[in-house]
Amino acid sequence: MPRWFYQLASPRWCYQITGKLLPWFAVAALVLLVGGSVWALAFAPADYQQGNSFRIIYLHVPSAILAQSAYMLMAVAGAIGLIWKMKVADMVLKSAAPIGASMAVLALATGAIWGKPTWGSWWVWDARLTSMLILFFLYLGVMALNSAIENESTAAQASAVLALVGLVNIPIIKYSVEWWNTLHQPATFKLTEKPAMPVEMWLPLLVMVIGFYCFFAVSLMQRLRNEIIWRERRTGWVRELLDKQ
Amino acid sequence: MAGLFMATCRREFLLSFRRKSDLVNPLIFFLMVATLFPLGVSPESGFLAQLAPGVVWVAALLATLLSMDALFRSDYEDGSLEQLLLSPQPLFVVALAKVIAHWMMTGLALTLMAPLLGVMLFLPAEGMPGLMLSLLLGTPTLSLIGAIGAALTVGLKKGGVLISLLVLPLYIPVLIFGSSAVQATVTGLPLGGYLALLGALLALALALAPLAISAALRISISS
Amino acid sequence: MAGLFMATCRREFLLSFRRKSDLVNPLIFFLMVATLFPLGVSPESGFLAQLAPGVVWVAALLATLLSMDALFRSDYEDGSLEQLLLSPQPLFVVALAKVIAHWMMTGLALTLMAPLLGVMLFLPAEGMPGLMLSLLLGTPTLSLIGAIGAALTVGLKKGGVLISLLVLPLYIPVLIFGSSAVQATVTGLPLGGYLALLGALLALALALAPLAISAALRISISS
Amino acid sequence: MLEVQKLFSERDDRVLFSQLSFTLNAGEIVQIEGQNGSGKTTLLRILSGLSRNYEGAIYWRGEPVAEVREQYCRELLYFGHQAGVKAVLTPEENLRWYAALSPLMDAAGIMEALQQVGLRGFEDVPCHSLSAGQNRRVSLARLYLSRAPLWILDEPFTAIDKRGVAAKERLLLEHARRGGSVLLTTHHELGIQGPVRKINLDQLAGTSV
Amino acid sequence: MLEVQKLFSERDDRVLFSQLSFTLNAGEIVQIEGQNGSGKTTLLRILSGLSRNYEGAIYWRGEPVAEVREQYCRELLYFGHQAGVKAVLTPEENLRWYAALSPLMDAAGIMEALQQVGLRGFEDVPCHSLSAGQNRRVSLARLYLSRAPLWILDEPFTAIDKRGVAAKERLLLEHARRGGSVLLTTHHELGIQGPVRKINLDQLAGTSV
Amino acid sequence: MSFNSFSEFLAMGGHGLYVWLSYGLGVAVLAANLIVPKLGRNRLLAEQKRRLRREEGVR
Ligand code: HEM
Ligand SMILES: Nc1ncnc2c1ncn2[C@@H]1O[C@H](COP(=O)(O)OP(=O)(O)OP(=O)(O)O)[C@@H](O)[C@H]1O
Ligand SMILES: Nc1ncnc2c1ncn2[C@@H]1O[C@H](COP(=O)(O)OP(=O)(O)OP(=O)(O)O)[C@@H](O)[C@H]1O
Ligand SMILES: [Mg+2]
Ligand SMILES: [Mg+2]
Repeated sequence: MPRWFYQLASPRWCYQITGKLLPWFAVAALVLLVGGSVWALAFAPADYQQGNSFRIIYLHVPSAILAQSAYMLMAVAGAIGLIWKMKVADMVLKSAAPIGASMAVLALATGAIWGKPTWGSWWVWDARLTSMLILFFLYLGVMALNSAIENESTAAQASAVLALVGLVNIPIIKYSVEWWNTLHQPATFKLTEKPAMPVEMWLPLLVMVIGFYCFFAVSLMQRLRNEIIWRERRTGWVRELLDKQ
Repeated sequence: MAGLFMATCRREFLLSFRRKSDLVNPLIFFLMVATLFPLGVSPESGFLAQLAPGVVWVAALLATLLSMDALFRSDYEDGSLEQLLLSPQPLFVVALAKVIAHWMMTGLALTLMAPLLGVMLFLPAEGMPGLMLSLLLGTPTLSLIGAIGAALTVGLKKGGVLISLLVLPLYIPVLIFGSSAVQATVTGLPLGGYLALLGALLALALALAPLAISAALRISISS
Repeated sequence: MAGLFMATCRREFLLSFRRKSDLVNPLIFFLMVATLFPLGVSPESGFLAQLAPGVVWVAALLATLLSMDALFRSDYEDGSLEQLLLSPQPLFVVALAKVIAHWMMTGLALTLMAPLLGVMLFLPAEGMPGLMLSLLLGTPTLSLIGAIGAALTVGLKKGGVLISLLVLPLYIPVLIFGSSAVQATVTGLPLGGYLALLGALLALALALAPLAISAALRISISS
Repeated sequence: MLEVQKLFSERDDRVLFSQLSFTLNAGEIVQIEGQNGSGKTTLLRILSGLSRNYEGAIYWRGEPVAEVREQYCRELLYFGHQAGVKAVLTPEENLRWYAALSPLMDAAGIMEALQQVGLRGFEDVPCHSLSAGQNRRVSLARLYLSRAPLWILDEPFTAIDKRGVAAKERLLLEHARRGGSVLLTTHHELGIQGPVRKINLDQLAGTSV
Repeated sequence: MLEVQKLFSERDDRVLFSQLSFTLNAGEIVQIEGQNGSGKTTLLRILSGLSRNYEGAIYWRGEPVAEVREQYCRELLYFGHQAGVKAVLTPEENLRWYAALSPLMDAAGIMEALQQVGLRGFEDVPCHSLSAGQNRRVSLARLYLSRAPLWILDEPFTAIDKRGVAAKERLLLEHARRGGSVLLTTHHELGIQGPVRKINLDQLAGTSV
Repeated sequence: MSFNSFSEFLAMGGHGLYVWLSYGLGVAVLAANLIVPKLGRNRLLAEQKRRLRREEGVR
């Protein structure tokens, strides 16, 4: 194991390093998101089929991607926490869940809003939509379990087990749902296949995706720092920190 | 270890036969769904036949899910679970024994009862083998996954039935493959592929779930 | 007496909010059914729309039924029920308060959530008022009848879920009138008649059930 | 106040007691003794009106209890094997509901009662985070709140520490002094100096006192 | 045999004990004392390995318990607040399963053990028709069956009648004589004449013995 | 710039409601993700400081 891994295990070190990183990510997120949105809303060309409703993609896809990545991160953190008993990993797991869930909500909501003009209905039982809904349920499960168990370390370990079980299942769910859908229902509604988008369309998308990742980092670090203070509230360094403020 | 496995199975059977409710409940639920559907939705045979594969599978899934919470709860409440965790024998053996016993009294019973539901919902006779085979392969997976949820939530004073929320998303692949298998047999398509998938899921669950269950039990109790 | 009624309601709410599971469970069950149906049966909107009134009503009925068993069980197990029976105040007041609190947290919540299910199952928008009105009038009856079953079975060590068997036949009229009401609104027929019938059932249940519940509780405990 | 005549009860064909007769007067403490399984709990449940599994007659202030049921319930405080404490409620919330149940209990004294049973500082902790003894104490706090003259207590001292037991014993004595009466079972040797009478079910089954 | 070093535990920000160190030797009986809520149960659950809510070190025969977990579980008999008796099973069926769980318990002696705890004649009655004390006795019968050297008992005498308590005390003493060791809590005044040592959590929180 | 006027920009070719609703939601979700931890931090710090003061008071 490299040295940074052990350092990461120290909540104190983690608190300090995130304190240093946070402003940079915040600035990056702000610039990318604001710039990306303006670009997306005002400058990117309208889709020849869907017109301007297409601009929802710049929120929809980043949030959908992030919802999936956040789950991955959560499960990895859970595994580390279970195997190496690393407290910080537990805290990352707990902090990532609500952000991921909110991203899933955003993806679902923007998708639903987008669906109304394009498909004429708020909701269809399409494979992707369904699997996103299930991912959202998985998040809810982890969060609910975490909040239902009072003891912090028990809660963290239990959620870690659940997140891992969920991780094993995600590919199965995705696969099954896609397969189910193609079986039952011919492709009346299909999300636009990976489109040969013109550069001026996907470049802002890329900006937005990176911006969302930076934003995720910011929010995660904020929550993580709160969590560190709470869990380490008895230690000397937190005491000093509190005294200083 | 084999002795412990058998002893645990025997105990679970005894408990169920004494309590009866555990034994009969899922079956009654299953039957209830089959009775309520024609009453609530439509008594028309053609329409019901279309519904039947899905309804039977949804009913089996819900019946299993609802019976899961009790798997470890009474052991937790009367202190047997503590004793179990303090046994020098590997925990996953007991966990597996409990799940298997549970399955025999819910999943297997449901499978055996399924043709009755099929008839009540006018499922075409060709669908029956697919229905029973898919349930036979699918319900053990449901029990195994459900037991993980039950183990994770057993220590909770509040929010006991989180379990549905935790487990349901994980059940969905089984539901999809299972009901598709039945539909395939009804329409005369081959169902080997679906059964293979259900079998693969079962193998995966059999390999991983007992470990997850025992880890979850230790975690739940340790607070 | 009014004080006792309010105090009991307050306690039940507190208990539910603390335990959460009692509160959220029926709702989750309700939602689950709405998600599982499209997955298990068919995701096609036209087909689902036909099913919707019946499925929502069956789901509401099952959600209520499954939540009934807990109504007196925890009070029985921790000894509060004995204390209740030894209170000099009329038992039916407390029983009624418990049922009403229970209804607010299941039936009423289900009613409020029903439109969401309607959307997920593609129930035409015209059906919504009928759905909500019929649930609003029907679910209290379900709670009242269910409570009688719960009271009769609370003392049983074995065979707890007799309750489904006892209660289900009594639920069927409510189910039939309720789902017919929704179907009527969807097809544009008047639904006043159905609502009147549901209302009459409710009035009858409100008048008789509290007495039956308190008698049943005394009998269950006295063994 | 409470008079029992020729009480008979059996369980699973085993006679627990028969021809059991005694009177409980105001200001008296009666301890029911007996081995495990001798029928103490059964007797107390019968006397409190919870169980109807008996033959014989029970009078309250001279009238059959069945006829003065409401009156009897008003004047009775029963404490059973199960403490009747809701795990997810706090001690205060638990007691508040008991105060609503019974007219002879006043909600105003709850804090005071919790103080008396040593749960000050735990008023707002959910009972599932209390220890075994603390949970029993929550229910015992009802004794401090109640003004009911007749107390029927089934092993009230279970899981209570020594100091707690001594305090409860003083409370019983004081209750008797004020003219109340107490019927209790306990396997503990009572340290009360006062009007304590014992009824032993092991010896007395089948006879009358 | 069992050595505890600098054990620390807190619940809800309240320190129950810290710097608690003691050794339990073969042939010794140690009674943990303390008021209700002082942390006795918490301590026993930690020592038995059920709870991980602690800091400090626990050694079994010189090695950290976490590393010899299986061995430790084999040699341990734990009796908790909850008796672990299934209400719908009979005493015999209950014990039979316990015998399957633990290699150091032999099923052959079950009838004998039930006789010892005074449940002869009740072997085939479902436990929900037994009295409170009889239910506890079912679980206590494990003490007669087990050959485990370390017994950790949390209030084993609850609800047991006087004769039963005396018998259990003799049993503990005999276990110690045979080289076993016992760690127990009870609010009851132990009548054992022998190697009993007391650890009081009220006084000892924060210090070492 | 793919719009000629601000009102055209707002109208989004008839899909204004959907687009702006989405972006509004997006802003709301992102803002919530910043504000909730921020408020949490304030509360946490205040609570812990109060606790420290209390404990010092006891000592
Ligand atoms: C509630 C409704 C919806 C949900 C839950 C949803 C969910 C998703 C998900 C999970 C992705 C995958 C993101 C990734 O990993 O790359 C995605 C991508 C996408 N969605 Fe949606 N979607 C919804 C509605 C819509 C609608 C109505 C449209 C447009 C007609 C749409 C268009 C797209 C496009 C163009 C992509 C990008 C495809 C790609 O890059 O692979 N979505 N959506
Ligand atoms: N699950 C829990 N969560 C939080 N706190 C708890 C929990 N269980 C116990 N406590 C607290 O820990 C303290 C010690 O409890 P414990 O059960 O160890 O006491 P005890 O010494 O066994 O008392 P008793 O004599 O009543 O059995 C109590 O003050 C209680 O409030
Ligand atoms: N629900 C029941 N059904 C059948 N028999 C019962 C039931 N409850 C108790 N008994 C039997 O009645 C007898 C008396 O039980 P009871 O609970 O009154 O004893 P007890 O004197 O209170 O004992 P303990 O000191 O253990 O509390 C016991 O032998 C028991 O087997
Ligand atoms: Mg008793
Ligand atoms: Mg204790």
